[in-house]
Amino acid sequence: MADTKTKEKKEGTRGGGKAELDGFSRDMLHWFLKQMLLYRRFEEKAEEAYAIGKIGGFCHLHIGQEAVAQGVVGPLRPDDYVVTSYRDHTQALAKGVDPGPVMAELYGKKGGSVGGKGGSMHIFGVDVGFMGGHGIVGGQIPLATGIGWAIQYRESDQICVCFLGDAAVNQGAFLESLNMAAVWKLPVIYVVENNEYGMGTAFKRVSALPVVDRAKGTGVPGHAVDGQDVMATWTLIERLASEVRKGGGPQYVDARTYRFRGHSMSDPVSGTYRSKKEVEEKKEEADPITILRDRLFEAKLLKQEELEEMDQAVRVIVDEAAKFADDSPLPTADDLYTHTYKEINEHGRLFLDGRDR
Amino acid sequence: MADTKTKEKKEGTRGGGKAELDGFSRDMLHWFLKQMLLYRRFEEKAEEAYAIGKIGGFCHLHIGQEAVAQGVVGPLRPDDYVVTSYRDHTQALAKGVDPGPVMAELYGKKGGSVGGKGGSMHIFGVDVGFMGGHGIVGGQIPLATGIGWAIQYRESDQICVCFLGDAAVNQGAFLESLNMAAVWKLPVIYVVENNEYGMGTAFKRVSALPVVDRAKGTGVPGHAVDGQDVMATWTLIERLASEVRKGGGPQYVDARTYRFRGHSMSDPVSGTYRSKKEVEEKKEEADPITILRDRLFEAKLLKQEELEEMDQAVRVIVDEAAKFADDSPLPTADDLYTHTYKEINEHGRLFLDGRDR
Amino acid sequence: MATITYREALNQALAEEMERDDSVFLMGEEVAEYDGAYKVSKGLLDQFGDRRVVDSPISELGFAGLGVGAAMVGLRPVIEFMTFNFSFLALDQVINSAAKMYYMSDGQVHLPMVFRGPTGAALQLSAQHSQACQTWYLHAPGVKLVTPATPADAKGLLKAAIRDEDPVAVMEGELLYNLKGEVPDPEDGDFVIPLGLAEVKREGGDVSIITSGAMVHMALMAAGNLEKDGIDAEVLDLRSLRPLDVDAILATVQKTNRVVVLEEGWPYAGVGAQIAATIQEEAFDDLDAPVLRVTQADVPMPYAKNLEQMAKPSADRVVQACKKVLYTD
Amino acid sequence: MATITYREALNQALAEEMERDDSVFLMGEEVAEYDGAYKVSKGLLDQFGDRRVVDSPISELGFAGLGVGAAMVGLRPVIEFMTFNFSFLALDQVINSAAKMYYMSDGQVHLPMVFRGPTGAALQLSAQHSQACQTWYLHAPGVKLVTPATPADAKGLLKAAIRDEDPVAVMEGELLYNLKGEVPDPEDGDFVIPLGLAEVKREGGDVSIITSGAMVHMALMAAGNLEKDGIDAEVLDLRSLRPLDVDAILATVQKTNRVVVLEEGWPYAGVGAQIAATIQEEAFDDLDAPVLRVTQADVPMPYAKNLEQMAKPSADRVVQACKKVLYTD
Ligand SMILES: Cc1ncc(C[n+]2csc(CCOP(=O)(O)OP(=O)(O)O)c2C)c(N)n1
Ligand SMILES: Cc1ncc(C[n+]2csc(CCOP(=O)(O)OP(=O)(O)O)c2C)c(N)n1
Ligand SMILES: [Mg+2]
Ligand SMILES: [Mg+2]
Repeated sequence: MADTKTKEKKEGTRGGGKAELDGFSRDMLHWFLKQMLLYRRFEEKAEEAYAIGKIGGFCHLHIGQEAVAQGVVGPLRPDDYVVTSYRDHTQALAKGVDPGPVMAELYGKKGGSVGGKGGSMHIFGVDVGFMGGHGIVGGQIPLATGIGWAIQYRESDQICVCFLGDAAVNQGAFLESLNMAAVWKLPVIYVVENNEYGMGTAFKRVSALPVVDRAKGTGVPGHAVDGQDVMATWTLIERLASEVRKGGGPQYVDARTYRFRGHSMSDPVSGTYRSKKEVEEKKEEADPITILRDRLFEAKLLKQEELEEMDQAVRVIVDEAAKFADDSPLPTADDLYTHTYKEINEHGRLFLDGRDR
Repeated sequence: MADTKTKEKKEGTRGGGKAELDGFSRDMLHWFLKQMLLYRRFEEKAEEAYAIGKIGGFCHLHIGQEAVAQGVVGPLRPDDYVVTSYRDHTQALAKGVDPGPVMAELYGKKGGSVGGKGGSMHIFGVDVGFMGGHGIVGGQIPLATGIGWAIQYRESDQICVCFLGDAAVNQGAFLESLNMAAVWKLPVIYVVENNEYGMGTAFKRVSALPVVDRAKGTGVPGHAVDGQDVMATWTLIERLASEVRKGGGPQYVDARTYRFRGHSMSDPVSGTYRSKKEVEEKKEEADPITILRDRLFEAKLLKQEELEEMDQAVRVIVDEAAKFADDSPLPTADDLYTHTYKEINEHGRLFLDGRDR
Repeated sequence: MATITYREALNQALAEEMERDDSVFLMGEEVAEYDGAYKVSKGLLDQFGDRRVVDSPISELGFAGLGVGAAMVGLRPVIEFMTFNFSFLALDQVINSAAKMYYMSDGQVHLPMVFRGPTGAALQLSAQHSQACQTWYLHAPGVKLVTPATPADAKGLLKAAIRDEDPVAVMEGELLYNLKGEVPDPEDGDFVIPLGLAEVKREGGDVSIITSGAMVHMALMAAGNLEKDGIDAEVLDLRSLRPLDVDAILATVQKTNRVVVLEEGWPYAGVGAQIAATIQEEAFDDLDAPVLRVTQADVPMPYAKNLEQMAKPSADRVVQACKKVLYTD
Repeated sequence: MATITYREALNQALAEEMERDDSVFLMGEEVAEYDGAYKVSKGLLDQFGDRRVVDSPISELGFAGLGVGAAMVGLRPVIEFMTFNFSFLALDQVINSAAKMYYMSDGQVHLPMVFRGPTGAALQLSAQHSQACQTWYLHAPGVKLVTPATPADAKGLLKAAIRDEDPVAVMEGELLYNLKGEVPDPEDGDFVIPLGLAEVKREGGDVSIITSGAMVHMALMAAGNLEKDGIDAEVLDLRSLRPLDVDAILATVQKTNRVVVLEEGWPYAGVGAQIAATIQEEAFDDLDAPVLRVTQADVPMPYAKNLEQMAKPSADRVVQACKKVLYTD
């Protein structure tokens, strides 16, 4: 059962907290939908921009997985932390990083969230608790554990959410981190965005057990949820978050989802490792936005005009983000060496390349 | 139930295969006892030699854990493989490496099992399937998995046993290896010599779950056994080995044991991390040699004179080993660079230190 | 001679060696069903089946160590790292198992295996995906390392690496996979390039540019530009970094007396440092100028295209460095 | 001034910094109940409790990464590796997280943390336990590194490292822990040695021995032996390898014109290679002889006492190298 108090803090609940569907208010459900539309349109814009060369390098879209971002990040407090992998645009937006700087980062611009230094895989928004996209599969898991450690060390009641892909549970870092979290009862929720594939490798080809069971040897309790159902995801995370916040120790979630695009922009949507049919069926049956939309239609909590209005509104946001990115200047030679070290020691050379700086 | 056929291959069964105690013949039980006495006396000799400076570096004794070595390695075929950690003397002896070269290795002599190059932590006996002591905690787990892979690749019916310490289950290599073994159904038995401590850290301080449960997330079935009871250990491993040999996939065993000495020669037997009382009690109640001896006495399968004779016999073996080690020459300067590479390529420099060779 | 890509050359090398020797197998992320992240193993699954072309989980430490274990008992694993950047996770198995086991076992266990994949920066992959990993594999003895720059070298060196009795790291170039070049036809017999042989990729008498891997092409470009200024640069492609062809290095130094070392990675304790140190140790009197190094800027690789270009070594910098050692700048 | 051991000096540094700043905590294997494998953290558990002195499981990758995560939100972790040999398992977190996050986040996240523990060979610990790990931490920019040689340096540099705003690796010497030396009394105020300052540990005019860490003592021994032959060697202790005190290096080169670099580890792409390369780049005309390197033999460390001695660098070799650069051998 959803805890309305937490929810009322959210923008979406403005104008009425009455529970109308599975304990969620209409405004809140509208907010969910709008957010998920924003994530979708943002990624579509990134896709376009990539196609015309405005974005380079690796670019991993989140299309199809929006309900996980919304359902997991939504119930968090602004001062909670989120750490994730390279598939990070959507979670950044969900945690409150402005779309403009995220898009500008993809464009490699000075106005990007990290000044063009990180690109798609390394969005950071420390002011809103978004502790980065990280590019080594599983590399973020110990980091989240450390953030959880710090929270506990400070006796704070924040929590940290760690997103990881299904394939990342095969990394040793997963075991090491979850074991420590369990032993020290750290306030971390490990959420697997289980989209069934690690690049072109179906999870079941490289794991004898389903994702939900993979934490069983660590002492961190595991849960499975339909990650295409934003309400179910929200409800589970809200409950776990409140237990974790109270010192109940870490939790592990297998959020079952699906990616509608290729692994990254250089990977075809379907091909050797999954059939076109599989993808089409998933898009048909398991699009988190369609699912929510249809439930709202059915419950008469959404009108077609409202939906169109929403979509229009998020398109404006996304266009503005793209414009912000376009207008932002490139970083300059002055930026090349900055932020390698925070403390430039008085003595000795830190940079050994002999270039003039 | 013990499979007499396998056992009859063993030296200890000579002169009679009749099951007299829990399915084991008298000769076999005598062989167990004698072997365990050999392991014990060997380690005591090493301890003495260390004290007078004949052995240097790290030296991790196996005293107290003999039944695990005997019960696990005993049921294996000569062409099966064993891989282990730095606490490796006893397993090497159990797998059939001669005591002389093992002792000479500890002495850093040319006649050592690896010519004095490896020392206590790196005994090898490839001719008898003993694939080394390895010094990085958990480092041997992927190696054993690879040996299992090779066995399967060749469609052989060998198996590989991987020994690890309890603390090694907290290494990521553990998860990665067991997951692969489970997915590919590799013929590997992972045996934890669970002596309750990793150096000075009690296992339960750094794990939320008991050892036996720590493989649960990998799909490798887990078993616990009283590792101080050689018969129980043998019986379990014999059964698992035959299943693994038939292609049943990997197995995981929590063999509960205890170490009666310090972690290594530089660590006191008891002290900050475990009390003298605890150690004394364990020695009293859980000495695997005493346990077997008493059961044999009780069943009237062993006479005091026989025991003394056995002990005498193993002391002779150990003394000879020490003499072999003493008499063996030191390695020489000629040995310094050999066996860095097997293939010294015709062109280019492999060694960049500019020394004359 | 056929003109094929670097990718095809590697593919041929794998296919030929797997054909020749059943103990060779390929394991790594995406190598089988996906044909390899960079399509190097295209078609091998169909040709050799899933016993010999194996998709691993994302467990670099585990499958690198699995490869070592398999080699311990006589198989000849080819372990692909999708890129060497990810092999930091596996470095313990590379350094502590692969590099040392032959020595630690006093020759009882040798490890005829290959670690391969791309090293160095591609385009805009930013800090964690753009590292030249050579130094991490070279500092400890026990592993050999080659860095082929052309399709022919890719084929010949990978085949040699697979046949070598020791662990060999084959560090490829992501930006080289599409490079075309002439490679002897398989029909003309086995094409194997021995490890440890550098190659002069361009003759010249004024200054030597010593380099390897993807940087060979930058060096050649720089040499082309220098030619316009009447400077005749020799380009020495080391090809193999361990064994290192010190004779070839000394020969070019004796010829030109001036050296620029070009490397794709960072300067501190890089390959360039080793080469500069070696040259001044062994050919001090032949040097008319200090050995200069051109390297990546000593910062993590930035994402933005323009910053990335500034961070990477460039033909321009090589030209400048050459002029500097010629005292003509 | 009190005479204390290197171990006690490190212990004091930890205690003082933990006392001063609640955000400093120590985590690693055996650091708490066991007082540290080498007893460096003796008494700290009693003094600061198990919130701040924490025994970790044997999960190097995990707890190193945990330290990085804690630093991301402002704690100042001191992560002890029982020895740096075991940190190969953690290297991905060191290189890909610790070294790069400040850059990748464009300054949003900085990491005021320390990795510490012994590096290099002790006695007869053989191949996997005897590595000098400096190069693996130096090649990538982003991590600073110090290698204290004396109790005073141990205290002053560890304190500086803890206060530094960036990740610093403090590489200690296992064979130094019992070394005694004078260290300023705590009562006389905070004793902090800035990173990046080399120190001439012995003045001399004929030849410079440049070194760091445990090797400083070998260099001093060699200098003593050289003195008997009338050769006056200067010993420069770099103390900090990044930042690297190039000014001090150039100063001693200008003074003696002859250099031997002594390092405990392997030669290929070692610190010595970097220093030799830098010297010839920046002080080419000051050199009267090539810079020679004395290093560990380019083999895994053998166990047997006599072989180990042959493998390690020695004062004798340093003396020989010095004579060689003086052309008196
Ligand atoms: C250690 C490491 N190995 C390999 C890669 C290359 N790689 C990037 S993403 C990826 C697949 C990860 O799949 P999953 O964890 O399921 O996340 P998803 O991409 O599906 O969100 C791989 C193999 C990497 N970045 N890091
Ligand atoms: C990766 C690594 N970390 C730390 C060490 C130091 N070390 C050696 S043995 C040991 C304890 C291991 O305990 P356990 O696995 O239970 O085996 P046991 O010694 O009890 O047989 C430690 C911490 C090491 N050798 N390797
Ligand atoms: Mg996935
Ligand atoms: Mg133990």
